[in-house]
Amino acid sequence: MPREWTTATRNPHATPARQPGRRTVPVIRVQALADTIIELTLQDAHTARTARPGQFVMLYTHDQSRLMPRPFGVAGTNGDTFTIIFAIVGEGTRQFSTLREGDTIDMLGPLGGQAFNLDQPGDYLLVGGGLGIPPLLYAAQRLAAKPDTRTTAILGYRDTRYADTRMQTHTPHTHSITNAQGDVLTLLNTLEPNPNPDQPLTILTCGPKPMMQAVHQWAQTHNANCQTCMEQRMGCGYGACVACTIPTIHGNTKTCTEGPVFPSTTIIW
Amino acid sequence: MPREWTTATRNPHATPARQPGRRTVPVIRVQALADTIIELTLQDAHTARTARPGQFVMLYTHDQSRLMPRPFGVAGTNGDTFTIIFAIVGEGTRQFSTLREGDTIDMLGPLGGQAFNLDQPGDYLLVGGGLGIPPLLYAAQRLAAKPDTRTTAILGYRDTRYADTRMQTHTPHTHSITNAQGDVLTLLNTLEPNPNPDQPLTILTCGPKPMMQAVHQWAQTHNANCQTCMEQRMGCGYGACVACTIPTIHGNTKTCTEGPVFPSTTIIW
Amino acid sequence: MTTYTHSTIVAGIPWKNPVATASGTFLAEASTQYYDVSELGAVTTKGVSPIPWEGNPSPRTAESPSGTVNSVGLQNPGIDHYLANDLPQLKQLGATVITNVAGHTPDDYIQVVKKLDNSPADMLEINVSCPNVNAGGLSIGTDPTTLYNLITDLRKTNQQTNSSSNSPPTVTDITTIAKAATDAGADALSLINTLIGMRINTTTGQPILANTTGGLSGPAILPIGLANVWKVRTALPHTPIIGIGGIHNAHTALEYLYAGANAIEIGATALLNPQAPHTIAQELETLLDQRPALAAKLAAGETWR
Amino acid sequence: MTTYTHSTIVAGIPWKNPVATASGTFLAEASTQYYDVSELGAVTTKGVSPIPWEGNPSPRTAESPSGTVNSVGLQNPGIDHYLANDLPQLKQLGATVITNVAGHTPDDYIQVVKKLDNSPADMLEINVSCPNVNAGGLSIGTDPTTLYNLITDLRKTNQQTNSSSNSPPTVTDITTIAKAATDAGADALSLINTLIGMRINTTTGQPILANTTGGLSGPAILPIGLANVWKVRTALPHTPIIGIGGIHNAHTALEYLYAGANAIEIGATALLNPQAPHTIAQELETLLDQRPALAAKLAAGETWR
Ligand SMILES: Cc1cc2nc3c(=O)[nH]c(=O)nc-3n(C[C@H](O)[C@H](O)[C@H](O)COP(=O)(O)OP(=O)(O)OC[C@H]3O[C@@H](n4cnc5c(N)ncnc54)[C@H](O)[C@@H]3O)c2cc1C
Ligand SMILES: Cc1cc2nc3c(=O)[nH]c(=O)nc-3n(C[C@H](O)[C@H](O)[C@H](O)COP(=O)(O)OP(=O)(O)OC[C@H]3O[C@@H](n4cnc5c(N)ncnc54)[C@H](O)[C@@H]3O)c2cc1C
Ligand SMILES: Cc1cc2nc3c(=O)[nH]c(=O)nc-3n(C[C@H](O)[C@H](O)[C@H](O)COP(=O)(O)O)c2cc1C
Ligand SMILES: Cc1cc2nc3c(=O)[nH]c(=O)nc-3n(C[C@H](O)[C@H](O)[C@H](O)COP(=O)(O)O)c2cc1C
Ligand code: FES
Ligand code: FES
Repeated sequence: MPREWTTATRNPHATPARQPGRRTVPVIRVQALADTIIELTLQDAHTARTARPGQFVMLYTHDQSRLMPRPFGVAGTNGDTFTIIFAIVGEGTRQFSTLREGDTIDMLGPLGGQAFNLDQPGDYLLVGGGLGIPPLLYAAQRLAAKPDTRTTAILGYRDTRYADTRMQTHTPHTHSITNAQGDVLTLLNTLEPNPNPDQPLTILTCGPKPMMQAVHQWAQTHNANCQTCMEQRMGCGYGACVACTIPTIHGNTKTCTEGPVFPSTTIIW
Repeated sequence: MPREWTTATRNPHATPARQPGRRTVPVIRVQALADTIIELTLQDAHTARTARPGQFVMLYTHDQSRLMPRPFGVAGTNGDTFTIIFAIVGEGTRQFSTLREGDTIDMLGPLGGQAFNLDQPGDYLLVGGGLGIPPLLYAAQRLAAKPDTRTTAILGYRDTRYADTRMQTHTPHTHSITNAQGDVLTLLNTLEPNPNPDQPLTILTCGPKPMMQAVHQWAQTHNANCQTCMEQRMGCGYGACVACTIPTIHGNTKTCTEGPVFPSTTIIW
Repeated sequence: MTTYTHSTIVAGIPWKNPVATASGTFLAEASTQYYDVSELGAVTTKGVSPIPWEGNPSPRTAESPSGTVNSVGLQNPGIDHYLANDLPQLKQLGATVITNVAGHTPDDYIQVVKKLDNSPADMLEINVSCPNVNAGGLSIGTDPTTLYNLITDLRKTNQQTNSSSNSPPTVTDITTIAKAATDAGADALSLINTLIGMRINTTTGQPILANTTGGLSGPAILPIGLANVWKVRTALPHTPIIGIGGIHNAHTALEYLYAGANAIEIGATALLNPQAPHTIAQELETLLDQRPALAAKLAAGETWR
Repeated sequence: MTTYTHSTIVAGIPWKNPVATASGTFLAEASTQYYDVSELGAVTTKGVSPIPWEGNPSPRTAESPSGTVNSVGLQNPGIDHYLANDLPQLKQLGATVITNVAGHTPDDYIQVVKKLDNSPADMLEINVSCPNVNAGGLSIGTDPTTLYNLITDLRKTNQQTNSSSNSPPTVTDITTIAKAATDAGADALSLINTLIGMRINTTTGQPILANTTGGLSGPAILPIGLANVWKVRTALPHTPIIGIGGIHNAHTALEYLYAGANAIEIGATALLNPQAPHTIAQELETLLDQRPALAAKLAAGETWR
């Protein structure tokens, strides 16, 4: 199945810009947002200054037998620091949850060849589910700084509404729902999400794949541009191993350097 | 080559006494005795109360990729604590050297089926070289408590005389030499080590193999009982893996449970 | 004393739980100091030969990332000592005993297995995969015909004891080897043994092991053992399999059970923590409580796959 | 920019230092973001096939103790894209380039190697040991006759480029395979590739990799790679060998050089730290300063053993 190879469009003869490599950074703050959900503030000027919403960083455990990088979306920046928000799901995140202020951690990034595109003015609908919400927090932070945009956030949680107050600092139009009450589609269908029909509507979504697929379909029927932030197990995060592919209309495509944000229409759902 | 198997003499049907397993203990004190030689005080009542001179403990690194136990001779006990003295030689000891008071470390022991036998009254000559000195410190501590013995220590160092002051707290008859000046044999031959020819002379020795061999030969010619504390790479330390053998007149014999102390006459030098 | 409710059956032999020790990492008088051997599914004893063997020169052990490389070379006091000492002691303590059998020649194996006829050993494990002896061991386990002939002969020698063939991972096709063993009458398969490895001292430029190479085991080989069990389970849906290789906690034991093993053995991890087999058996009990479907299959002598 | 004084020669090709990247863990546009590729001994590019390959379904990667299990399945944009993009870019950046060649059938390899005739590639590495494709790869690398025939045909196709055969570790006897490759005209041997492994999710009971099994690499396999290089060096005293498997710092690189390798490649470790190949090359420079005898041998294209 020959196909257009996304990287073929770049100039092959350009000397690449050098990126900072794996490095050790200080832990500034560790805060539990819910039972097993933790916000980690790390100090890294490069990430704080250059990360775009949808991009992620790799964190490495101190355990020398667990070598693989763990990807986490940047959830916000502040001066020389940035935050991530993670759930304790396995041994790596369990170890990260024991970090304390003053500890250090190894990181790489920011990574991700395609971030959320926030250039379009108009209405933005941020639809997040579970641990897909953190990148949307950062998108909302950036959108809040743009006078020509208006952001509505629709957040679905398993139980604890761990990110509502943080989202509200970026946009007053924050709506959320827990599993017991329904899902983000319930909210999408009960809200009037595009109050200004003359304005273009951009949807940014991140969360479980079935949720993003439903949001994509909703976007199709509402004539909205939809950008999805995809998740895949990664081997490196910087494009070298070709482990992180998802099927797209261009074939198997790397989530790390060709994503993690994709136009929802390119994903094979 | 069939041979007498040392373990065959035990009662095979006895229910064995249960030993404490691998456990986590607090680090009480870390003190540098020389450039790369460190004294570590650990709190473990069981070891402090039951360890015999020549026995050792296993320490485990916090690095989950370096799984193997590191053996260290008990260098002394005090109440509920015991000390070991180690040289930084590889990655494990380098990691142990970064331990601080209040940290914890995993240990097993005390181990070693044969310790120094201190039952004999009379003169004791402790001949130690390099990192073979720590077990002799503990032997001297125990001998100092026995009124019917008199201890002379002969210590050979690469350079820094890291253990002289400690040995002097147990016996005033402490003599030492550094590589630049000669070796323990130089001292043995210049001293009058057996001032009381009516008393039996027991030699306890621990250090590099060539040194112990020379001490063994010296003992032979001086009609002394000589006990050598042998070193070998170990896989478990408690007798299960049969990795730690040395050639003896009984065949390949485990250093951990049949040693580490052997009559010098049983070693194939 | 823990009560174990999740038993298993390996080639007709009931095990209290699916956890055994692996050969060469358990020695009766050493390991029984740390836990009650009757609380394990089984204990596998060190490879035993017709006469005492002296093994390889030392050093015999070297560390590697998440692993250990060993070249003991099957040092053991021989079958007569074993029958007089270890075996009766372990049986008296209530253990289910798997006797691991070693040999340089087919005749060596036959001598040992003959002496084990009518012994209280519950199972035999024929070690045809030791990388640390020059003759026998691996050279038998890597050739399907030699292995077939050996197991056939052993079956004739000893009809009474169920036997498992411990097959090596370093063969081009493990399923061929596995089939040769079962076709010849092996009741079960023990998968996997160690892989040939070595380390070098970068100060001297010389191998750390006196024997140059040794067998790599420990967590490092976990994925390899799992893949071998998975492959053989796919090829031989009904053969009892004891999964071995890199198990270091109850979750990794569970991976083997999901890969299709009936039971598991713990090797190197017991060297790093003498109580590990017992602790893992206890923790697995809890994990199986949470997985009634898997537990039911094991209890019936069936497997997940 | 570091100055490297300890060069090596691999099958006639001069390398600035003994450190290269391993195939599948280096991609020009990704890795060049982190270091100057002209500072390495060589870079080995991802296995390239006659036409673009889509590889295996995802997930393609799973963690294991001190290792990683991957089943990319040789996804790559094909030889034409490679010749138009990666290869010229790397040559312009001053790299010594080893082109890793993949195929399902002998004809696939021939097509790729033909297109590489008169290309600026410095060496070819024929991947006959990928565990992640159903046809080709491992099925060729485990059979001496098939491998002999393939390498013979490739030699006829492309006389110009030195080629190295990347042999698999999971064969009963690696020296037979190594000899088949060199007898057929392989100028060098790349040892080792990954070992077949898998992991299972203990919540679902299912394999983590969509393809069930993958290739285990990383520090976990270090002792296995060393033992293979040692064995082949003993059997073939004069064949250039590139040592691969589990190298994660300059000391482990050194172990391979003492085992008899002429040079080394760094795989998984580069995935965990993009700059690792460069850092290791720098650190090895210092270690070789301290080992003039070894450095002199390497510089002369000879090996320690
Ligand atoms: C681009 C991207 C952004 C992400 N952002 C966030 C975030 O902001 N907050 C958050 O809580 N989680 C996020 N995740 C998921 C997060 O990476 C995993 O939860 C985490 O890696 C699990 O690590 P562990 O060690 O606890 O699990 P283990 O199961 O011990 O991990 C074993 C291996 O599997 C990988 N892995 C396990 N689960 C996942 C998963 N769901 N996705 C990718 N790799 C996985 C790990 O990275 C590791 O390599 C993101 C994933 C991706 C791909
Ligand atoms: C019974 C006994 C008592 C000992 N007592 C002392 C003591 O009191 N003070 C002291 O400084 N040293 C002592 N040693 C030596 C000490 O065990 C080693 O220096 C230490 O294990 C090195 O660990 P490492 O991680 O720094 O070296 P690494 O080279 O990183 O270790 C790798 C592996 O090799 C083993 N190893 C390396 N060198 C030795 C060695 N010389 N002996 C045994 N195993 C080794 C390690 O235990 C480990 O398993 C004793 C050894 C034995 C056998
Ligand atoms: C020190 C040591 C000695 C061993 N001796 C034997 C043996 O005598 N017979 C045998 O079949 N396997 C022997 N093995 C292999 C183990 O039984 C087991 O198959 C292997 O170690 C893999 O399991 P692990 O990763 O849990 O250690 C030995 C392993 C080690 C580490
Ligand atoms: C993600 C990944 C992809 C790989 N792809 C290839 C390949 O295309 N061709 C090849 O010959 N080897 C491939 N390999 C094997 C490596 O080149 C190397 O032989 C192996 O990883 C062992 O080295 P390491 O332990 O340093 O990783 C790949 C390895 C990894 C981890
Ligand atoms: S994670 Fe390695 S290419 Fe994307
Ligand atoms: S170290 Fe295992 S038996 Fe002595």
